[in-house]
Amino acid sequence: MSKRNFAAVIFFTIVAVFLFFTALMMHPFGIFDEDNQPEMDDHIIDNSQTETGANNAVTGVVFDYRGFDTLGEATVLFTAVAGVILVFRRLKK
Amino acid sequence: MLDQIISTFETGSGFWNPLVWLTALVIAFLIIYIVRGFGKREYKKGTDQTQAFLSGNPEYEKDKMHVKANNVYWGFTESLKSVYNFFGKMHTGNVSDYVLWFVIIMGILFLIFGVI
Amino acid sequence: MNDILSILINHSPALIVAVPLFGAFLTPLVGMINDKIRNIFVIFITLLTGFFTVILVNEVFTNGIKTYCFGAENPSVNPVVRIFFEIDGMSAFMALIAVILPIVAVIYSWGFAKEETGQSKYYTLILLMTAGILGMVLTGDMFNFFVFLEITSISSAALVAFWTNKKNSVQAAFKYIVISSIGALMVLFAVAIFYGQYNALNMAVIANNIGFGFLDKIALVVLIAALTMKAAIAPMHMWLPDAYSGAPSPVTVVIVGTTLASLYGVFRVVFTIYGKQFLTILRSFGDFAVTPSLLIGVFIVVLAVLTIVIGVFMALKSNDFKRMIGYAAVAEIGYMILAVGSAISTYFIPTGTTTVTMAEHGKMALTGGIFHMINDALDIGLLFLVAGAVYYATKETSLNKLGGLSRKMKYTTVFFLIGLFAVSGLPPMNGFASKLIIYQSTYQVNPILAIVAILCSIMLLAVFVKVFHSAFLGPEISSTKNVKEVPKSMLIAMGILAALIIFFGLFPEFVITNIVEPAKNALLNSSEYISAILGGV
Amino acid sequence: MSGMSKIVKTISSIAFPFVMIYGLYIIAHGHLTPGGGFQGGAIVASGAAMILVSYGSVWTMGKVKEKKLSILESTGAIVFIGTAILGLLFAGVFFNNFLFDSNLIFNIVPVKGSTVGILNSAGTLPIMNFAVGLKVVAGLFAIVLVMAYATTKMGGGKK
Amino acid sequence: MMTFNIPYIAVIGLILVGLIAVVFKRNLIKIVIGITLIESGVNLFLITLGYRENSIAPIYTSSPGGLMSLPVPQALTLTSIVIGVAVLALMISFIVHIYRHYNTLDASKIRGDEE
Repeated sequence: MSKRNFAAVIFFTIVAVFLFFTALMMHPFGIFDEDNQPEMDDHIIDNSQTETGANNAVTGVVFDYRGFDTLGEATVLFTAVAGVILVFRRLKK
Repeated sequence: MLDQIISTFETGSGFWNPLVWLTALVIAFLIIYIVRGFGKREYKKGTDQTQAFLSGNPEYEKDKMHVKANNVYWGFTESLKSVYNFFGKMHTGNVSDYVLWFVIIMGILFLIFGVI
Repeated sequence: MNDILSILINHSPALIVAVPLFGAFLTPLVGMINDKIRNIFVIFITLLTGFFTVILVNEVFTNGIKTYCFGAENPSVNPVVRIFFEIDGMSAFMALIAVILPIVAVIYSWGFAKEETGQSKYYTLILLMTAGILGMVLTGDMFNFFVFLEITSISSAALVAFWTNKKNSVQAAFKYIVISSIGALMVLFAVAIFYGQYNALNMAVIANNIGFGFLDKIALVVLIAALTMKAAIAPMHMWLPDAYSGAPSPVTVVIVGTTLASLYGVFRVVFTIYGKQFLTILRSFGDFAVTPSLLIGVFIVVLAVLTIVIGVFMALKSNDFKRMIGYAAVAEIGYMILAVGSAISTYFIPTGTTTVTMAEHGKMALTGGIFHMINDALDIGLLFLVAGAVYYATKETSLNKLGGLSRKMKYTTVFFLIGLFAVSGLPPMNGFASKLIIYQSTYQVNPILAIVAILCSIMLLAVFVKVFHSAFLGPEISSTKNVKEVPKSMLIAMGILAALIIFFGLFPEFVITNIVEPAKNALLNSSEYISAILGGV
Repeated sequence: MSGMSKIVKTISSIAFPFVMIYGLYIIAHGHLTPGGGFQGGAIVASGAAMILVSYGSVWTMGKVKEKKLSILESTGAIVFIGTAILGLLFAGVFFNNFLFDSNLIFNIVPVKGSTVGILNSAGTLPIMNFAVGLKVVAGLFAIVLVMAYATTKMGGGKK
Repeated sequence: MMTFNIPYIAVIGLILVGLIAVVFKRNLIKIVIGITLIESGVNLFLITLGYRENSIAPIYTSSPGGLMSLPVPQALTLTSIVIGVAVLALMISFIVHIYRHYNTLDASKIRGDEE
């Protein structure tokens, strides 16, 4: 094993151990305790119909509550298209 | 506004004032101008005076006269060859290695924060 | 009239991002009419963005933190659901940097990119990059930060590969996008940890609830590692010389802004989000207590010294003009984080109180580090523009094939000299003031740091003297015989940066009191940042 | 790519309208049922990509220029950000849902709780859905088309 | 506690596999696949955070009623997926150009002039 791969294996082990501990320390999957209620999401579920008029709460989040993120996301797609067209353009006039 | 602009900047052991500096600059230029006045006035363009003198040898071509960037600081890089070899080895130009450095830094940070 | 102005000020946070985005969406359509109209349109858009930025910055510096909520006039803050923009002194300071660079780049591109194809897309992507950087520095929402981070990475990666016929550019672009997408994904991972723990995405809410448990540590580590990688801190800096030298020069100038914005992300995470937990005593050895501030500070300082040394040494050896400036840029980033790292390591609690403060020399170091950010953007930007001008005139960036340019390109040479003085910290340019502060304050933290900083600054001077000697001085060689001075628009762009450099250098006190101090105070005062959104906490 | 056999061409041209209608349905009902602009746009774009694969990139490039797709995409983006800016003009906040509970279109406020969805509700959301849908269709198809065409023209990697 | 966290462990495993692929694989396409694996891992992480036991999708249209799972992670994942597509498209087009210039996809041979 080369020196590089040796270092890589060692550090990957460290990172892996810590990340697995992260997984164990997260709140239990699918269970929300008394002191760990998802207040933001409950607010959205309760109010998405009256505040945005959308029956689909996810669409309510995507286009209303976090609409600015969606603008960013649309921009990312626009950027990628512009980038791909730029990269594959003809170089000579 | 104006006195705010030209106010003095102090760091504790040194200071900087634009007016002081400009005065110093003007004085320096005056001195340079005076020294320049001592120069000889017999210089003429287009005569032998403008030719470079290389112990009587003919001048090289212009391209050869110019010291290339490769040769500048040759002594420095030569004497610190070991350092440069180390740094050169670090810069492999391989994407995987770039990411590996990221993983290494992340691992070190995990160790620092996890152990202490 | 006053009404309109107050409305504009009120909505400037949204308009700063919306105007360049709208301009970017329109540019392909305008580009079909005429090249000239398109260029004027793009310059107009950047100037308009600049106008909004200036009124917003003025507002923030006079009236304190400004928040802007997207989608509702009176949003609920318990819980915070919508996206907020939160602009404090530091954000405003960064917005200033982020808006100067694109204006210069766009003006410069008029002459520089005249012969290229695909100009519409080129300008579109520059505007998108502008919007991305501005969004990154203004936002107060973690996920929004990630989205804008991706916008800047994607647009800048596409622009790095602008010259697809050069293999250097294409491979640099690939490396750059791999690095930035991994960095951004790791940021998203940390955001997900925050979300899972606090069920919040707003920075102020997270900062208010933050503890220093295991998961917070993990999130901190991941965020610091990912953002420092995007900010090109050694040993994760290798992509930077590649990307900077592969990209067209005006693009590089804007990419400097993206790097600084990532650095801003590091500061935001460390100072604001984890500001409350700086002095949790993790473990004590006798009288000596280990706190997060000490750990982060020392770690950043070590990396900073490494960054400065590696950057300077590699720059000295390099023979490619742009690559050399790229390594110099790495070293300059090292100076910033050297100052900021030593500032963090001096955090302490005065006896008898519970408020977190910083030692006086620490505050001075922070001032120096922040001041150096704008100086670095200007210096490195100017040097890259000069490199671009040399490339435009000679189609060459290798220093071995250049020589005697000062005979043909007088103005460019003057601009290069200004950049040389500025980047190596000689008076009367701007680098002098900030580096003086950095030397003096780091000397009080640890003398060795100041010594390394000064020696490397001298070496930086040597690096650019080498460039000056081999490219600009010397006899007129055959390959540079038919060189002409570059077009006016490029000279104007370089002139703007040079004028700013001289202004900042001549009047440092004015700049520090008016721009840098508010930014420093904003970083040190995380509780104000929190209470601006959540009300009196 | 020079296109595939006649069977594939025929079947994909028969299937394309159905794919498109399904995608449009997903877009139009984005605020009521699972889906939305992105998902529906991706469906329509994959239908277009099916046509591209079966007929070949050169033929498709002759029918649809990437410049037109670029215009279409810009239009979608402008409509999207324009709706957001209209929110600023009419309601005083960027990204405000100004059509919701107004007397224009898409103004019906749904009854709270489990209901049968009403298409004419949710304010600016359907408009944004359509804008994003248009953008995604044009964008994804442009990416696929440009890449396919360019790699066809370049050949297999020889300089 | 352990059994409840198996989804998270799987997600972390996916992220690690992606990172390992990026670091150890030499083919550029495989590196890109590694990045998409990391991305899927992070997306799955977001989605798993949004799950609530015995819950239905957060949509009111003829819903049976009851607890609803969290809508925000779903929206974030949607955003993140689209961003992933954009990054993927750009990376693949760079690879096309790299192959034209170098005639190889070996990561250790793709380097600039001065490295």
